[in-house]
Amino acid sequence: MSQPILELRDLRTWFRMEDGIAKAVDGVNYAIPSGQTLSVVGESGSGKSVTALSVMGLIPCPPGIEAGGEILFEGQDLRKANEAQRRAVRGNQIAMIFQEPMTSLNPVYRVGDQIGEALRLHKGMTGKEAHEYSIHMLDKVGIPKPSQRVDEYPHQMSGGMRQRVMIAMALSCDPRLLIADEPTTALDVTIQAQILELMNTLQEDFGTSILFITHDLGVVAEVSDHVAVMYAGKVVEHADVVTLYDAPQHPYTIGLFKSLPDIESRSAKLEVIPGVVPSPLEFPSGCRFRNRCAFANERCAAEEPVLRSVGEGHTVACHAVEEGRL
Amino acid sequence: MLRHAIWPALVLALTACSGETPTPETPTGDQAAADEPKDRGFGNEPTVDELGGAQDTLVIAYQSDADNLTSVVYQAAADGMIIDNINYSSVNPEFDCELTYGPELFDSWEWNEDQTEVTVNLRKGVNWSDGTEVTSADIDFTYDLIADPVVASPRMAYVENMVEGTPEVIDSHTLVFKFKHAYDRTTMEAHISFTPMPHHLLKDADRATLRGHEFGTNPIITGPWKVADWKRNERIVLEPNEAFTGADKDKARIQRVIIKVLPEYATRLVELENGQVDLAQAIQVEDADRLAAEHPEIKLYRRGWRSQDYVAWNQLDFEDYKAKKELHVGEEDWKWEDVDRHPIFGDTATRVALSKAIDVDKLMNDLLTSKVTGEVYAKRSVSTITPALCNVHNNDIEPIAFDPTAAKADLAAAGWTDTDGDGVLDKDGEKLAFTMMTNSGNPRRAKGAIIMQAQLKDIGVEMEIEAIEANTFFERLRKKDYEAALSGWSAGLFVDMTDIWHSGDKYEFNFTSYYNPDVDALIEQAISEPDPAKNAELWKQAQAKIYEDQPYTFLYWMDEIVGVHERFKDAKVDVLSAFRDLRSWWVPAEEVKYKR
Amino acid sequence: MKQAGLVLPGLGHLLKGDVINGLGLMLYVGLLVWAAVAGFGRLPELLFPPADQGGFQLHPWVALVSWIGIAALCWHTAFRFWKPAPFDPEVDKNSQWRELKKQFRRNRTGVFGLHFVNVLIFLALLTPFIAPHHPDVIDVGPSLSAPQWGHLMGTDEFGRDLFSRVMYGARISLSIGFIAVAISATLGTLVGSIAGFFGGKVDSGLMWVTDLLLSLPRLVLLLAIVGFFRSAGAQSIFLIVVILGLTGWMGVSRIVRSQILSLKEQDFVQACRALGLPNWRIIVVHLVPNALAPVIVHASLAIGSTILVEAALSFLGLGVPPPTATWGAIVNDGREYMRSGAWITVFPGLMIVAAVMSFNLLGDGLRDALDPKLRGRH
Amino acid sequence: MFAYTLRKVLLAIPLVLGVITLIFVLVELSPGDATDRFFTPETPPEVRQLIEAKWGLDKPAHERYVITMKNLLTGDFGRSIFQERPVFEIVMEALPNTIQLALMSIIIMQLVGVTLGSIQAVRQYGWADSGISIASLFFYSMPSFWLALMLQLILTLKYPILPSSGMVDAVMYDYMTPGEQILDRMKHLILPGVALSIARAAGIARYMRSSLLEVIRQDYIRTARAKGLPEWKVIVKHGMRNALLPIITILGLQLPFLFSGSVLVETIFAWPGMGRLIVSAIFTQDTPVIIGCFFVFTLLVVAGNLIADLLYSVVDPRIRYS
Repeated sequence: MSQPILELRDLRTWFRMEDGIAKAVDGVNYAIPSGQTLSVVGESGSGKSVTALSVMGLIPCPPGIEAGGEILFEGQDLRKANEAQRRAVRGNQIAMIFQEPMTSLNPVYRVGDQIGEALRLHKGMTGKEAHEYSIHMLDKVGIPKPSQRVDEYPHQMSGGMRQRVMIAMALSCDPRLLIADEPTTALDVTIQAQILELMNTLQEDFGTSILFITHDLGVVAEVSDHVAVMYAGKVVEHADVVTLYDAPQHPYTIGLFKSLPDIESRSAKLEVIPGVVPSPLEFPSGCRFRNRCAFANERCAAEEPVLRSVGEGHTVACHAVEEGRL
Repeated sequence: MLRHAIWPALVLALTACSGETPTPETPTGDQAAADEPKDRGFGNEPTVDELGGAQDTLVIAYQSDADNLTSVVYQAAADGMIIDNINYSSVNPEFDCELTYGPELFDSWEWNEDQTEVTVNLRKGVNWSDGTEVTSADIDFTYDLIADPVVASPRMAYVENMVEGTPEVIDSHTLVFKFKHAYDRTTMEAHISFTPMPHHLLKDADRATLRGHEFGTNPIITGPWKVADWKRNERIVLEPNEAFTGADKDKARIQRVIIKVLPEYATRLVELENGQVDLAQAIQVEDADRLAAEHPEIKLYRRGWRSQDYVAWNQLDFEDYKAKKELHVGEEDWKWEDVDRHPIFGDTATRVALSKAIDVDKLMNDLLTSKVTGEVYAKRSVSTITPALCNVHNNDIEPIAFDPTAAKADLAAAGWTDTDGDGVLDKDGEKLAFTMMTNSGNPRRAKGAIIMQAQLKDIGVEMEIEAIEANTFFERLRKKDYEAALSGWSAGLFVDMTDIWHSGDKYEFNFTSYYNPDVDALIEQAISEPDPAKNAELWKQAQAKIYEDQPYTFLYWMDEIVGVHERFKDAKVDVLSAFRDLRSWWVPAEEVKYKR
Repeated sequence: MKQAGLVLPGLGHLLKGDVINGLGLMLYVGLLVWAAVAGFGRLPELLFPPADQGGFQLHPWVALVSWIGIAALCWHTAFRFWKPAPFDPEVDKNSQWRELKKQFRRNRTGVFGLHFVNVLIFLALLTPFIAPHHPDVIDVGPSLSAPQWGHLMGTDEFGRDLFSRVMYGARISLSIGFIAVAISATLGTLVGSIAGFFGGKVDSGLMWVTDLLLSLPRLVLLLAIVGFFRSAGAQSIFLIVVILGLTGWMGVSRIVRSQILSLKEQDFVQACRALGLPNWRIIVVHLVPNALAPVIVHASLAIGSTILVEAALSFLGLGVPPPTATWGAIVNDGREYMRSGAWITVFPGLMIVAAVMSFNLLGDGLRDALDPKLRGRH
Repeated sequence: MFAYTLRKVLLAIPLVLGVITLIFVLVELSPGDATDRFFTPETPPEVRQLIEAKWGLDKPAHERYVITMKNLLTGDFGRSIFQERPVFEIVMEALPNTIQLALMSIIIMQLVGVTLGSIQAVRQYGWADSGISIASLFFYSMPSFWLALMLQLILTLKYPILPSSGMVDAVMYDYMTPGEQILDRMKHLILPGVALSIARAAGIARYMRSSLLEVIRQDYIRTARAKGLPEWKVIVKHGMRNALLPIITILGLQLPFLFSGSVLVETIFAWPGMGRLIVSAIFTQDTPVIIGCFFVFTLLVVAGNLIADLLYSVVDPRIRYS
């Protein structure tokens, strides 16, 4: 495998809170092969968004703490980069789209100006060039009458439309990596499908690698090459999409699949993982999932499991898996 | 805002006429004496031509803006000052112990034998600034305006004693004024010498709205100065009148005079120190000390005996007075004989005793004495005639000495003793307690009141102080709605005590309802006595009688301290005014500050 | 450790790490000591002045009672810190107030403001002991002398002790602030609740009046009123207070109205109506108490602004008539002496700032406690 | 837009009439009037009547009310009893000066308030934030007249750097070049402008702080950062523009406060504006001038609110009035 476009090594991002330190991301490892899509799956609060924002360098400090680890983007460690270097990467080589298209666009500027802003900044375009290119990008993301839409304000557009604008904005500088943080969660199902479709098409056109963050395993199958499952600030399982869907190993992953309404599944009843995600202020000792896990034993309480290979490109962090207790 | 001393009638009368007054100025302190200016003496100033044209700018800090420059209707103090400077006056007042008049626009005037008629000859060739000559018609027109009730001139008193139809125009430059009877000559001359109004310009103006006529802001004038610019509440600029046709010596020697409206005393003072203004009036004693020490370039002038403070004791019971006044409505000369007397101040012995209990020297020492040089800017007062009028002022009156023991004895004799042991004297169950009102916004009077309060307390008199806003204060004085009042007069330079001391309800300035038939008789005699010496003797007698009765506790006459930049030579700052006559002021070429 | 407070109130708090309350309490005790040292020696003559000095005076007695009251308060607080009062459900019935209290205690600036306000009030109450001289007595020192030992804030042109004047001024200025705001809060609550409850034409009429008064510059309106009625004797402290009260109610009425509007839709009001309770009863018993918290917040801020407006009026010579020393009037007096005695202007002005600042701190704290969402807004 | 403006203006008319009615009633209730100064006890009754008739004071109150209203609505402000000049002329002399001062104050207020508030928001909980917070509270609690006196004390008495009063240098202004004249006017504007605006600026800083903090939490700020924009640009272009929107509404509400303050500041700095005009009119009971001043004040307040409304719609594309 060639050099991954992005590799996270033991990434830690913490937050200083009033009553302690929240270890939102606490030792994350994964890599995205160039030109491919990695999905990061997990419940809310598992640290997947914080990981993405850490890559972007958008964690405000304070209260954030860059507690360690490496973010290797094309071999360069972004954690060691200064703010100017990070900025040069941000929006240019790594772009991001967000969950809330309704609020992610500045209400007081025309969408064209907002798209053009990054172009002028990173590509040194003039206002006119940027404007032209914005129309081009709007066209690319499938917005009808782009030359007219380009001069509209966000409030004049629907949610799906705005997400397309966001995608156009993100892709305008032809980034190497696109981070999509639950881009479809806030949209209704038909629009969701259109957006996913669009992302797949554009990935082919632009050759962009994608870091796709979602809590929706159904979406993962449609877009990803690889999947990383996160729980309580850590990656608990990492595999290519086929492997993971065929043979999930970690009890948590299995739980996630079981809670998925699957039309192919014979079982009509959904299973729910008992309990809630532990507070990042006070993770349980040992395995962080043990309180919700049916297979936990003393070792799980005493020793923190690490990612171990269980097959080609498939790693799992679970004592039970290792010991074959599953 | 009112000035400290309130006597509108006399203040206005004084400023309505105009002219030059060669009273020697009295520079203050060693500084001024050491730095004796190279004045050539009044009347010998270099002419404009010798100076090579009008020079420099004089900036005057003034408390309030002018309002209306129409002489027959103006009321603001600033108006009078400006009118005096922009008009050639009818006669030229001079003050040396008494007010006398020399010729100016009136070339000469002759009284008849019994002093009831005067023939006036106008100077020829004096023009209005629009080029029209000043003639008898203008004078006649002016008096017609004053007499016309529709105009509602505040100067109607001027024509009160004139025969209807006065003045009579003899020819274009001769008039005759006729009077019903003779009275003090200076006053009569003041009454005939009112600043004229242009007949040709205003003859058709609506008299009811004369105040609103454009003339009030942009007058046609006869004097050495003209109003060049007037920004309301900001500044007024006077410049030499190029069309001036008066005597050469009267031509303006200063290029610009700016009257800068600065309502705040502190600002006026600071700008004087900074050099932003050249003249500021009414400087406080403490500040005068500092100016003398730190600012040799500012010359301090004392305007002597300009105003006085006194305590008025209301001799009538207000409630009863009010009731009786209702009964006598419409009667001009009803007397107060049947009105109930005030239980305390109705009695002369009590008033005298109270005067003995007030330490005027301490008041002067605390309020009007320099802490640095020890110089006293005041003098004990014994009458309403200013000591500046030295021929008429009764110098023989011995001021009542401070003697609390005697005061207490006198009060006991009058029946006031402390029977209940509460520290306050009483008589028939009534305490010797009263309220003294004074106007707010006058720190000197406020402090004086407090000092007197303490002194009276020492002899068992309880006095409360009520500070009242100035307009209301004056209103209540006139209505006699008070018990005791700490008030003041500006010095009137016409000798006439009628308004203040003659009995009869029409004299609204007789605040205390003072009634002494002897004094009434003396006043009546005096005002119709044309002979100056006899006249003065009568006034002196009246003053002595009044002082015996102590309707007031007379306190002190005060100097006004005026600061002027020393480059202005022949600056006339005198009892008449601080800058009513600017044409004599000049600046030596080497000291000119503002060059065009 | 907590019982240390019984020896010196505040010490217990301080040792337990509650610095603000600890220092606050100790400050109160300091005031008490100051008052005692400065005033108790003169106590007999203050309480029983000889007849020739005006006889009986109420002020020293009020000060004495206040002194005892404040002492009791300090030690009571210290005691309660040591042994908290047992939970009494009756006392804490109203959860709105309990919550407010709890939230407020957490707000450090608010508590700070409260202590400051208390210090000012205590100072005003204890003034007859603390102030070394009578405010209007002249020649207690040389005139226009700079601040020095014996005349902490210097003297004015009459040789009056400026510190004493400023202290007595605090009594006047604070009382005016409190009473005027009490009037305007009552009036505003009345107008607001009527407008909110009855709605319709009554509402729009009353709100129109409110808007009308709000669109006028308040100071100019006040000047006009006082100016017009000056000659009719309007310049008494009583009228100033009333006029200030009558022109300050608009903010309260708006707040109460919006509260009532939301409250009256709630079930319990509907229930009251169904029970056939008279309208006034619903308003007075059920609506107004529930709308009161924001009024109190607004009132504490309004006291500050009322003090400012009163000072401005006095400064223009249209406030409480002299010689009564209000802060604004002293500043005005000092204007003539800016060159020779700047302290006359400086100190009363600083007192105004301190007082207004305390009330603003307190008000901000109360508001944050009431509605954490509003933090930092105003 | 036009219809909206028109509706607003129409709604304002009863407000203006209400203000005039209120003032009229107050004047009626008060004893005495400016004509008192024309009378002495000797004034004959017929003259008294003549003068009263001249000022319309002989008519009953309700008639005068109708006349006053009619005149005001036709733009006739009447004549000042004290100065006997048209009130309109008097007001027009003072109004530009007050507007000049008010504009200067609004500029200072906005610049200082917005800048400080933004610094506070950006450095939330930092020392700059607390420092500015304390300073804001200090100035917010300060009487403007006292601040004015302190500025005068320090900057004109102790260290005479700035002119202590007036609008222009009374002596030299006439001789200055136009450039120097503008500079001179600016110099004279600084102290009154600062005295009038600092307390308000402190208020705006507090408002701006919370407003910007609110905005900074918004998603579109994250979007802007994700574009790689430098932080200052994120704050200034994306943050402040949005945070300023509510400030504009406040701007419309500042005018009554500014007029109140101008009464004091104009008195202290000898500024010949509306504040001083109305104070002297109140002292002389010059009713026509008082009513004229209130009329103008109210019009300005209404206009200020309207301008703020319209400005809001200009800067916020989401708002479209119809």
